[in-house]
Amino acid sequence: MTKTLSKNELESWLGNILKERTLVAPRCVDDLTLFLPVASVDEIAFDCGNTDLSPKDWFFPRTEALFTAEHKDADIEITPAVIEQETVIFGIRPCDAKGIAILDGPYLADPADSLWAQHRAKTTMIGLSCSSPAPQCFCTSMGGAPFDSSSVDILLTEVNDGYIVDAVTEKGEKLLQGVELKESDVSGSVPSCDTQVPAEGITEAVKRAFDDPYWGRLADRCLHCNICAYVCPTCYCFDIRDRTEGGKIERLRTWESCQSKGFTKIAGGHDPRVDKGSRLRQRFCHKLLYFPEQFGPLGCVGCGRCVVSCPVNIDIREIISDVQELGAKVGEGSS
Amino acid sequence: MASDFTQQIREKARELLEDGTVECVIGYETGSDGISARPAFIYNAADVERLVFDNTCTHNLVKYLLNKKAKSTAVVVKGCDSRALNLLLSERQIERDKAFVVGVVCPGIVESRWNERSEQLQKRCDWCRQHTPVVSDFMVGDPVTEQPPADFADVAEEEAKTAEERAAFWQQQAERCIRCYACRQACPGCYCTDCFAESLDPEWVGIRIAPAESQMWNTIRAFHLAGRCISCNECERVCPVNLPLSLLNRKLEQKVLELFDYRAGMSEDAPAPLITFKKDEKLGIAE
Amino acid sequence: MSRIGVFVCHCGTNIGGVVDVPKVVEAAKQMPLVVFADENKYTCSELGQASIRNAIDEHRLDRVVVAACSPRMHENTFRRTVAAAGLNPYLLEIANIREHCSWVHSDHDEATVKAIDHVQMAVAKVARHEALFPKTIGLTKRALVIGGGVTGIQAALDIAATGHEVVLVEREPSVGGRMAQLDKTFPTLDCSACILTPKMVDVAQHPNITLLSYSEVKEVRGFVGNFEVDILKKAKMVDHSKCTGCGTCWQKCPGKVSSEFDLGLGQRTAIYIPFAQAVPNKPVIDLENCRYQTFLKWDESQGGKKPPECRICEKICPTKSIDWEQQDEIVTEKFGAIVVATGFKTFDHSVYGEYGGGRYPDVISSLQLERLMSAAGPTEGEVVRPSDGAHVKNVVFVQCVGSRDDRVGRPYCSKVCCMYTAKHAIMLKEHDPDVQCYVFYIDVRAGGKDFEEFARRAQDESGAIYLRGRVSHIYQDGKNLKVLGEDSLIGRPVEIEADLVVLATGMEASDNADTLAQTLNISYTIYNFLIEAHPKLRPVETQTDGVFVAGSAVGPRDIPECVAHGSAAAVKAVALLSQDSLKSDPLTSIVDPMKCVGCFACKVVCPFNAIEEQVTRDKRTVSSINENLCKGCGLCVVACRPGAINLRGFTSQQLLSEVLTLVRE
Amino acid sequence: MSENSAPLIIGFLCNWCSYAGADMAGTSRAAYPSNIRILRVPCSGRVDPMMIVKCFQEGADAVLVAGCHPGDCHYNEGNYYGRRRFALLRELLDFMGVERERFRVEWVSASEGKRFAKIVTDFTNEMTKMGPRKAS
Repeated sequence: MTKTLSKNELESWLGNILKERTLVAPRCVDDLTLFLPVASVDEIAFDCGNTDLSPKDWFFPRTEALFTAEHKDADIEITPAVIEQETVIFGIRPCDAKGIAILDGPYLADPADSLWAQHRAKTTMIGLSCSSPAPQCFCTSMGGAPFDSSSVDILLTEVNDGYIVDAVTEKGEKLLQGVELKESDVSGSVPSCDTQVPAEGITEAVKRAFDDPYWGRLADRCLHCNICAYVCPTCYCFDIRDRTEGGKIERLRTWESCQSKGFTKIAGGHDPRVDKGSRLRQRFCHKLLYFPEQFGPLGCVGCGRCVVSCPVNIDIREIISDVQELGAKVGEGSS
Repeated sequence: MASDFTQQIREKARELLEDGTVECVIGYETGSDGISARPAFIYNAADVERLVFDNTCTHNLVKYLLNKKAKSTAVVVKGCDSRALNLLLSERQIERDKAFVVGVVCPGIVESRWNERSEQLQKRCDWCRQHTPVVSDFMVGDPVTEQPPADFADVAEEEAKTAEERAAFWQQQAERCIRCYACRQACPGCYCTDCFAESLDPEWVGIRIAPAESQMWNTIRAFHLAGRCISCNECERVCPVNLPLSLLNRKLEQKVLELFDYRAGMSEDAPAPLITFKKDEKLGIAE
Repeated sequence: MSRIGVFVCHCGTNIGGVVDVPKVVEAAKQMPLVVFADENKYTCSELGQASIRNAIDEHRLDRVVVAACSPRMHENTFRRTVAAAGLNPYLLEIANIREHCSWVHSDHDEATVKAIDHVQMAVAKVARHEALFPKTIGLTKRALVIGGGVTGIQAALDIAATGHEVVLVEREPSVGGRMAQLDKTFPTLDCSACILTPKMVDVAQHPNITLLSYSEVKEVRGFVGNFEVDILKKAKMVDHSKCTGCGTCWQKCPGKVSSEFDLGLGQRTAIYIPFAQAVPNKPVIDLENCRYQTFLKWDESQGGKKPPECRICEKICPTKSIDWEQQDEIVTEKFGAIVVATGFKTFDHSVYGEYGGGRYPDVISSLQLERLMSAAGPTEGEVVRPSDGAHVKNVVFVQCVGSRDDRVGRPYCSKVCCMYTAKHAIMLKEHDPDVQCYVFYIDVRAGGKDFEEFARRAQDESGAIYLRGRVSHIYQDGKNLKVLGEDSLIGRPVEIEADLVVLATGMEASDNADTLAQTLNISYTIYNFLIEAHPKLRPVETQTDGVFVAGSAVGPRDIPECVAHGSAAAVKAVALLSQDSLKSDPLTSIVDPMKCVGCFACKVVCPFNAIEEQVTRDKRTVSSINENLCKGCGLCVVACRPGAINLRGFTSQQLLSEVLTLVRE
Repeated sequence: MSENSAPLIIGFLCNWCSYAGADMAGTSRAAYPSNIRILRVPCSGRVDPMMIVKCFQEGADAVLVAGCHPGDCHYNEGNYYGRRRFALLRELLDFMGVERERFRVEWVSASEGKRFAKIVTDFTNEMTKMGPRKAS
C-alpha cells in the first residue's frame, strides 16, 4: 500500500507551506526554468523536466556573506552570517538531490562548513521522481535512479490521479504532519534512463589515463568558460573576497571554477595548472577520481546539464567512454 | 551543397596536412548528439574524414587561433568569422603567415542546441552582410557580392521603450547572469590575459554574482568591443541563461556605423574607431 | 597600514567663513587610516607648513592631505613641505575646499558636507599613493636651429654666445631668408641687407656655429636633451672646403635660368649663389639646369643635336673645387635642444582670377616690388614695369591678398602688409616725386611702435590715396592696367588706370612645415603654422619638451618680433642646455608587461611617441613607456583594455578609491 | 552622499582647462549648487568609460566630464579620443536605461569660470528635476 495525494491536495499543502516558509520551486522565467522562491503555487512549473540551473544555489548560493566586520572604536567587531529562514524546495529531481547530498562529504567533514550545515538543516527537500528522463540524462549509470528517494526528505511520484508520497526522513514526516494522505495501491511506472555510460571502474581508468595527451587534445576545443561548473549540481568550488562599503567589510564567498584561468594561481604568481589540458582534466579527475577516493560516491550524478550547456560539446559521457578505452590500453601496456 | 562543401574542405585539409603546409586543421565535426556540429582539431591526414560542414557549424573558430602555438594552422571560417581575422591581425594577436584560411561562403546557420536542430536561421544570419569571407587562402563556394542594407530593427524596437523600461529590462537580464564568462571565452575579440572583470585591484567588477556587478560586466564587455565586434554573435549563442547580448553589441555597431562609417574587421588596416579621431567631426558631444 | 595626517586650512575667512573647519577636522579623524587631523589659519604660511612638518615627525605620518586652496596653487609648496620632513613629495594630496567649495557655495552646511567629501576623497586617494622618484637623464649640450632666416640667425647667435655649440640648418644655398629679399624695413626705413648681412657673416664666422646650408632635417628621434637628428646634406657639386667663392664660375656659366631669389624678375646661372651677399658665399650647381648634366643625359634616340659637354666651371675653377661625384648625404647629429624657425612664404596670388590670375606681367607681388626697389636687385633699384621696362607713374596697391579672405581659405590677418605697403608708397614717392600711389584697403592696421605715424606719413606726406574697398577686377587695357574697385566710404565705384599693380600678398607657412612638425612631433594649425605650448605664457615652447619655435613659422610676425622670439627661444634652449642633467617628471605611465597583450592600441593613441616595443623573456612583444617622452596624459591607460597600463599619480586605483568614497557611503 | 534626494553628480575635470575653469569660478565667486563632487584628472582622455559606468552602477545620479575645447588639449589630442569614447558610451548607457541627460560632457576652458558655474547649475537643476535613478 502506498500513500497518495491528489494534485489539488498537493497544491493546497504547498500553499500552506508557503505561508510559513520560503518555498522554492521550478519556475519558468521567459525561456528558462529555474529554482526560485514562489509567491503562489500557480507560479510552480510542475512539468518542467530538469531545470536549466541546478538547485545548488539554495545550499551553496552563488554569492554568500560569511561574516561582516566593522570598526567599533579601536576594535573590530565580527558578525558571522546566520541562516534563519526555513526553506522548502519542491520539485527537486533525485539526481539533483543526490548532488546536494554528496556535497555533505566535503562540506560537513571536520571542520564542517557552518553555512552549509545551516542550509542543510533549515531546508527540506520535496523530491519529484523523474517520469521522463531526457536524452542527456544518465543518472542510472552514476549510481542513481529516476525514482531514487535516498537524498530527499519526501519523494513524490506522479501517477495518473495524483502523487505517491514517500516520507523518507523525519524532517519529511514533520512537514507532512496534518496532511491527509490517501491509502492506495497504485504504483508508479518505473521509468528507465536510456543512456548508459560505462562508469564502472572509471576511477581506475582515469588514474591510468592521467598522463595521456588525450586531455590536451580535448582541451583544444574547450573555451574554458565556467558554464559546466555553474550548471553542475556538484561543483562546489568557490572564491573568497572582501568587499568594503563605508567602514564595513563583508567577507564574500562566490562560485568559482577550476576552469577559470588563474583559479589555482598562488602567491608569487605561480599557477600549477596553467595549460588548458590540465585544467580540463582537473574537472573530470575531480568528479571521477578524487571525489570518490575522498568521499565514496562519484562526483557526477548524471543530470546531463553540462552535456546540453557546453557550447563546444564537451560531453562527459563521451569522455567516460574514451577514458575507459584509454585506461584499458594503458592497463594492457603496463601489465 | 553541404556535402559538396564538406568534400572540398576534407580534400583541402588532406592536402595541407600531407604536404606539411599546416600542422593542424581547425574545422567542424559532428557532435555527440549526431545532429549538430562542434569544433574539430585535425592533426593527421587520416582523420580528415571527420570534418564536416553543414548549417549547424555555428562556432567562430578564429577564436582558437589565439592560443595556437603551432607553426601553421588551417582554419575554416565563414563570412562573419573571417572578419575576426582582420580584427586580430590589426591588433597583432595572430600572424597572417601562420594561418591558412579556408573560407566558406556561408549558406546561413540554423538555430541548434545539443540534440535540437531547427530549420530556423539564426538572428545573426538575418543581419549578415558578409556571406563571403573577407580573408581567405582557399574559398569553398561561389563568392556572393550582394550586400543587404544594414538593418537594426531589433535595436530600434528596444529603443522605442522608455528609459525606465529599458533600465528594468537590463536589470532583469543582470539578475539572470551567472557570470560564467562564456560570452567572453567564446568571443574572438576578448583575448586579454587579465580581464578587467577579474582584476582585484582596481576592482572594477565586484566579486558578487549579483545584478549590479553583472550589469557592470555586461556593459564594459560590450564597450570593450565597441568598434571591434564583428557580429558573429557567439557571445549570445553560448550564454547558458540566454542573455540578449547581441542587442548591446548591435547598438554599438549601429552607432559606430552611423558616426564613423566603420564596420569592424572589414580590413586589416583601417584603425578601429576608438583609437583614431577626426578633428572636425560632430558627434553630438558638447556641441 | 598607512598613517595619514589631514590639515584643514581656514585660509583666513576664505574657507573658514563658510566651511565649518573644526567639523571637517572631526570628520577627518574618523576616516579610515587617518591618525591625525588639525586645522590652520593659513596652512601655506611658514607657521602652517611647520605644523605639518612637526606632525609628520610627531605622529609618524607617512601620507599627508592638505585641505585648502586649489592644487594648482600650492601643490608644489606642500610637496616641498612634506619633502622637508623626509616624506616623498608625492605622498601628498590636496583637497580643494576653497575654489571648488567655500568660494562657490554660500550654504554653510552644504559647503561643510562637500568639504568633508572632498577630504574623504583625498584621504582615499592618498592612501593609494606611492613614493615617486624623478629620473635623472643626461643631455647633449648642443642645439639645432632649423631655418636660417633672421629668426634662426638670431637664435643661433644667441645660443652660440653662451658657449654652446649650434648647428644651423638651412634648406636654401644661403642663409638670410625672406629678410634678405627686402629692400628697406618699416617704419625706420633701414636698409634690410645692411642690418642683416653682418649677422649672416657672424653666423658663418662664429666658432660655435656650424652652418649646414642646402640641407634639410629628415628624421628626429629621442627626447629632450637627447635628440638624434638625421640631416640631409644635398649635393652641392662644389667642394666648399676648397672653394674660395671667387665668382669666376658663376660669371662664366652659360646656363641661365630665372632667379628664385628675384622672384622671376631676374636671372641666375646654373652654378650660382642666390644673391651677392649670400652666406656661404660659395656656389652650388643646380643640376636641373646644368648643361653638363643635359649633355650626360642626352639620348641619341631622341634625335636632335648633341648638346655641348660644357664643364666650363670645372675648367676655369682656380681651386679645382667642382666635384661631379658629390652625392646627397645624410649625417646624424646629437642635440639637446631644437629651435624651429622655418619662417614663411608669400601667398600665391594666381588663385585670384579677378586680379589676373598671374597672367599680367605688371601685376606683381609686394615681394617682387621689394626686388625691383632693391639696389642689388635685377633692375638695380629702378622701379620699372616688368612688361616693357617703362618707369611707373600710377601704382595701385591691393591689400589683403591671401589675408582676411575666407574665399581662399586664409581668414587670418598677415599683420605686416599694411605697414609694408605704406613703406612702398613712401619709397616710391622718394624714388620719383611724380609717382601717384593708390591703396585699396579693408582696414589699416598699424598697431606698433611708430607704426600709425608711419602709415599716416604715406598718406599725408607721400600723397598716397587710400581707398577703402575691395578691387573687383583688374584687366589689361593696352599697355596699362585698368583697376575697378569700390570706394566703400563714399559708396561709389572707382576705376583707376595703372601702369603697375602691386598685390599685398599675405604670409603662409613655408613649404613642408607640416611634415617637419610631424617629424618633430609638435602640433600645427590648419594653416600649417606651428603651435606654441601656450600662446601667452609659453610662446616659444612646444608640447614636445626641448623643441622650441620662433619667428613667423608660428604665425605672421614682423622682423622685430621674429628677432625677439629668436632670442627668446635661444634663452629657453640655453636654460635647458645649461643644466648638468635633466629630471623627468615621475607622473608618467607604466606598463605591467605580464598583463600587456601587445595589441598596441596605446602606441596608436599616444600623442608623444612614448610607447616602445619590447620583447619579454617569454618572447612576447609588449609595450613599454619611454618615460622621457611620456607627458602623463593617460590616453594609453584608457586605450588599454586589460589594464596593463597605469598612470602614476592618477592610477585607476586612486581614481576608483575617490569615486567609491562618494557612492558607497 | 545622496541623502535628502539631492542628486549626486560626479565631475571629472581635466587639470589644464576645466579644473582651472572651476578654480576660476571660485576666484570670481560664481556660485553654483553644491551637489557636484570633483575629481581632478590630467586630461578628459584619461577618463575611463569604465569609471563612468562604475559611477552609475554604484549609484551616482549623474556624471560630468569636462575637458579642454577641441584644439586646446594640453596633450594635443586627448579630448578628441575622449569625444569618440564618450559619444559611444552615452549611447550605450542610454540604451541600458541610464538616460543620456545624466552623462554630460562639456568643454570648459581655464577662463570660463562663469560658464562652468552655469553648466553645473543647469545640470544640477536638470538632475533634480529628473530625480534619482530608478534601477540598480
